Amino acid sequence: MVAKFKARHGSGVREASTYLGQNFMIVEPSITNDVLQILRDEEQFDYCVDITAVHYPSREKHFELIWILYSFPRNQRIRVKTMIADGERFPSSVSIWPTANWLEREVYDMFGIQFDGHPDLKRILLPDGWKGHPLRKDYGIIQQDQEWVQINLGIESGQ
Amino acid sequence: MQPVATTFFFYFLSGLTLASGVLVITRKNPVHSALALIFGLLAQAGLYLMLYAPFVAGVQIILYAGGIMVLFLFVIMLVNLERSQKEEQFNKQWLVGIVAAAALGVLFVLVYMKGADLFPVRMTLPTESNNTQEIGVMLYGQYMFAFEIASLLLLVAIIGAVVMAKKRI
Amino acid sequence: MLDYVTSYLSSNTTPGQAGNVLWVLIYILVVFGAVSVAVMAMNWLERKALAHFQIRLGPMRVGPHGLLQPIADAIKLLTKEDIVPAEADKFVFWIAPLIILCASFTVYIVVPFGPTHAITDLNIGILFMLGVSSLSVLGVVMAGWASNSHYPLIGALRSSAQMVSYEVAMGMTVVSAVLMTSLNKTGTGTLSMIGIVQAQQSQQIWFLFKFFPLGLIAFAIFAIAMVAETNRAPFDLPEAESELTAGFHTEYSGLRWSLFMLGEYAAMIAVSSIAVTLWLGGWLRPFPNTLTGGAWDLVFSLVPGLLFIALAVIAFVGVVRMPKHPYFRIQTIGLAGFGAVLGLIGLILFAPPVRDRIQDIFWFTAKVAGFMYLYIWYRATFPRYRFDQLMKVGWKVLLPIAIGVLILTAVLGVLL
Amino acid sequence: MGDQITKDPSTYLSHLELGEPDKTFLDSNELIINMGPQHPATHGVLRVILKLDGEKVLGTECVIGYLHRGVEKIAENRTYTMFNPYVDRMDYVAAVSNGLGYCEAVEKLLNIEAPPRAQYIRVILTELNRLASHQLWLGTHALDIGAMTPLFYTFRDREEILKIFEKYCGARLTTHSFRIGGCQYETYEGFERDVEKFLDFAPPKIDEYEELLTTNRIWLERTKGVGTISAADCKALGVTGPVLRASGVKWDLRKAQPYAAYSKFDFEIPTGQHGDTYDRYLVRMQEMRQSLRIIRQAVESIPEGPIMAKVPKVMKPPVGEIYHSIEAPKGELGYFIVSDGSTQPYRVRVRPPSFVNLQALDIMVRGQLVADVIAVIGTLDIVLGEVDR
Repeated sequence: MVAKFKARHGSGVREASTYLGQNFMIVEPSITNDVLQILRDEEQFDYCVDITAVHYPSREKHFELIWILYSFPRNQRIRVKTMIADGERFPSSVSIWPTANWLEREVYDMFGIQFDGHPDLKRILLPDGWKGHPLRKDYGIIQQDQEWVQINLGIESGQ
Repeated sequence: MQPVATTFFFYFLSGLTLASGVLVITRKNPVHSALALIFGLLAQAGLYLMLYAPFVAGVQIILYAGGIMVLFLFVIMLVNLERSQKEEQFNKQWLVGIVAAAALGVLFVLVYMKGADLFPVRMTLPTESNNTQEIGVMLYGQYMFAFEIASLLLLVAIIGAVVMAKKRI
Repeated sequence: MLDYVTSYLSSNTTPGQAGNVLWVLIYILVVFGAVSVAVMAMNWLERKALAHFQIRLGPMRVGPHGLLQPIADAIKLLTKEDIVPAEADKFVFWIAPLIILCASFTVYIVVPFGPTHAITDLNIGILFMLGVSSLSVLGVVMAGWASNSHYPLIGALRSSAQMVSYEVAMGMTVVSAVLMTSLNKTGTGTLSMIGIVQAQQSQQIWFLFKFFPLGLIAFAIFAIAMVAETNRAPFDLPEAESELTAGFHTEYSGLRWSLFMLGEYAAMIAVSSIAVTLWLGGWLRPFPNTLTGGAWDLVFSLVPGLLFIALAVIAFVGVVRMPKHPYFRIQTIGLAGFGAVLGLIGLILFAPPVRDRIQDIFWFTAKVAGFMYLYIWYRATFPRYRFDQLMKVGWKVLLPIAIGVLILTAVLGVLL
Repeated sequence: MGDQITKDPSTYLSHLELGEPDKTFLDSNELIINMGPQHPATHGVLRVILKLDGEKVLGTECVIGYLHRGVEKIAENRTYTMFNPYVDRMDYVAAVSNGLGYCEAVEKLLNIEAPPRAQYIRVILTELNRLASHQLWLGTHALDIGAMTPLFYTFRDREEILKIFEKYCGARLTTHSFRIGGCQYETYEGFERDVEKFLDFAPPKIDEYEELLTTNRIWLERTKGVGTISAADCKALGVTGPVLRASGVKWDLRKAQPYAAYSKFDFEIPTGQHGDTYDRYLVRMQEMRQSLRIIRQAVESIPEGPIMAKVPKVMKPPVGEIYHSIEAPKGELGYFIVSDGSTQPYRVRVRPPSFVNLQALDIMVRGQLVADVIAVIGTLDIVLGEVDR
């Protein structure tokens, strides 16, 4: 299966290997959406288990976006990963799997990654007026959005 | 069965009906006037009882007070009152009102003066026990035709209501 | 004056008919007092029975087995602050519970506890009852409107729509029952409650079993419509907590709210007494005609006394099983006292003069009590109808069957 | 309403895209009703904004996050073992399966295997917890629809399970009884007897629930055809667990990708046909019985042996990432753990089933009535601790 992708996208597919029995593919951000589309249509990965991101401040491209897919007919899982820089916008995969709606909203809420074409990209867990994206490494564990806390809760600080 | 203190009851009930009638028109709040109307209708039912027409009194309570007035209250509540209050009350026709009231007054006075010969002499006093049966017999006997026409009319009205609301369902 | 009082005792008609104002007042006091006590007892029974349905104990703390709980509730409600919502319509807000209360209590002047034990015997008994019970819809609508807030208004509109639509089905079944009365020799039916029961007596059959399936179906429809009429059990949508609307009596508190509850329970008892009179042969003892003869009469007359003795025995068993801890001492004494009172009543009921007088009243109340238990049973088992299903059942199911039963009864009436 | 998803998902997704309410002679004003966070029937702090046309629901929007505790951020500042108790606090109704998922994920990272006896104990406790979770679901779901009695029956029986947990690990709800590499405690000596006693006690009780509800006319009327969702929509929306199975998809992680000792037991996967509330009810009732079957097989064939694998005192898993998911009572609960070789995980991502299933609420409720919204929220069996994390 991986060979087929390599043939079609050549340089796009950087690496495809397995770790502890779980195969994953690292793909160029530009062609990720088509890869996902093909995965869904031809390879029958019809269930998008999860979309998440990991923040690597040390690398030049900070964020690693991860799609965990599962195919009912083949009972197989695959992870598609792509690296994008901070503040870079990324086409939304809501059109491929509707479940991506809330999952991407959460990634935006926690990491601040903008998704183009997402029908309603706004914070899902944190209050709308909140500033800052907690799951970034530079966001301290005890740090609170002082200003929001003072306005809405009227208390001095979050602690 | 000799009736008990009929005169007192008669004046009491008719006084109530009159009072509630006046209340209906003077109340600003439509719900209050609807309540006054219900009170008036109940007092009227009492009057029917005094005329030994319990069936009519029972129907009066069920139909008027229990059914129609509930629909009145429904309508009053569903139509939001602020809008209707703002519409300008067309009470410019004071003059027409007075003339009509005067004409009615004259009519009453004439009837009162003619008095006895307008009404049949003997007071109809059907015995209290078979009043309902009598009404039943008459309704389905002599006035069978009128009864059917009335029910037809009602049917048409119901169908009209359904058609009007049909788009809604 | 004295003969005025005794004159009624000789005549065998209801005080209302005898025109004896004094006795009418006495009867009214007795009946309304009895109904209020019944409402209190019903409140206690409902909480305990519902609890035992749901494998829990229900009120146990106030008095032995929670017997004083209704009194405690009453005191709580009386002392609670009576809030009136801000711009509520004072007059309408104040009068709504009164209308519901009057509507559900005036029904009792026609309820026949015995051939002579009714406050009065209007010859349009049933019609009067239905008419007055439909008045309580007004109270509901006014209560919802007067509390001037969005949700009670929706609740009020919903419950009044429900009551109005079930009234129609109820009316149809009542007519079919009245039709059955007209088959005795005299050929003319009667609307008066006592007349209906006497018709059942003379035709030697309860209307429940007359023209076999019809009576039963009409009774079943009435039973369902009756539950819906009083907003109870599966039809208690207006007060459904899990819904948005919280019912028309949300804004009421304290005494006014208790008036609503009183009105609701009184209406329940009233409506079930209509059902008992129409289909279950009011005050007739079971199998009045098949098991006739002195011996059976004696047996059936002993039943009330036996019942109270049995209750007393249950109370004493409760006393014995009460834990010996000093805290429970007062409760054991209370329960023992209660058991003694019950036993006493049982013994009095055995005395012959009391026995045959109490006969009618006992059988009537026993049947109504059966209905009360049915209400509680419904509440424990049935989930709640959705509003549109509720109306669908009302109009599309109950009403057609009721009309069908009515026509069939008429046809059979003519043929037989 | 059902299949518009797969046909052309983008139209579905214009946010709160609402059918034009039928403007008629009596123009009905749409109503925006806020079923607030403190609503009795929203199983915790979920706020649903309903757009109504009279009684019919045009569209819904869920506002969540009231119970957000930032579990994933905490994970990055705790060592692997220290994070274990946090996991129980997410889906507090089925805490044991959360713990199982997390422990197995980390064991995969460390490439160690829990000993067989530990795996059997884990299966028994997880299935008991699934039973308790379904019982709690049934009680509250029936209460929302108006039937008060089942609540007390289910809670009485759930008490038995919680007693077993309390005897085993001292806690009733958030048990934290599993450790990375096996189980914390050896089973107390009366464990098998208690479980067997429970296995005889439970089946007649489940029949009691069935007696109360399955053939109850009004229950049928309130649940049949309510909140239907087709299999295609479920897959597209990532809905898993009983909701997916009720729509006819025979998929259960315990069979598809067996973990712990599930491969050793045989049990069926109940499925429904129409995917409405009544089918979900039947599926979950059947699942309760299957869980009992699994527990019975597990207790009878529980092997002897150690209960803890050899695990280094300070865990430093090799650099890398894995995704491990188990079949929680609500659906597929997944853990995606990235480790950078230090004692603290670099990133822990939890894939909660309730969070994803809740997304299907909008499509299941559209066109239904207000009363059904509560019934559908109940049948989705969501727990807000898991939705908000």
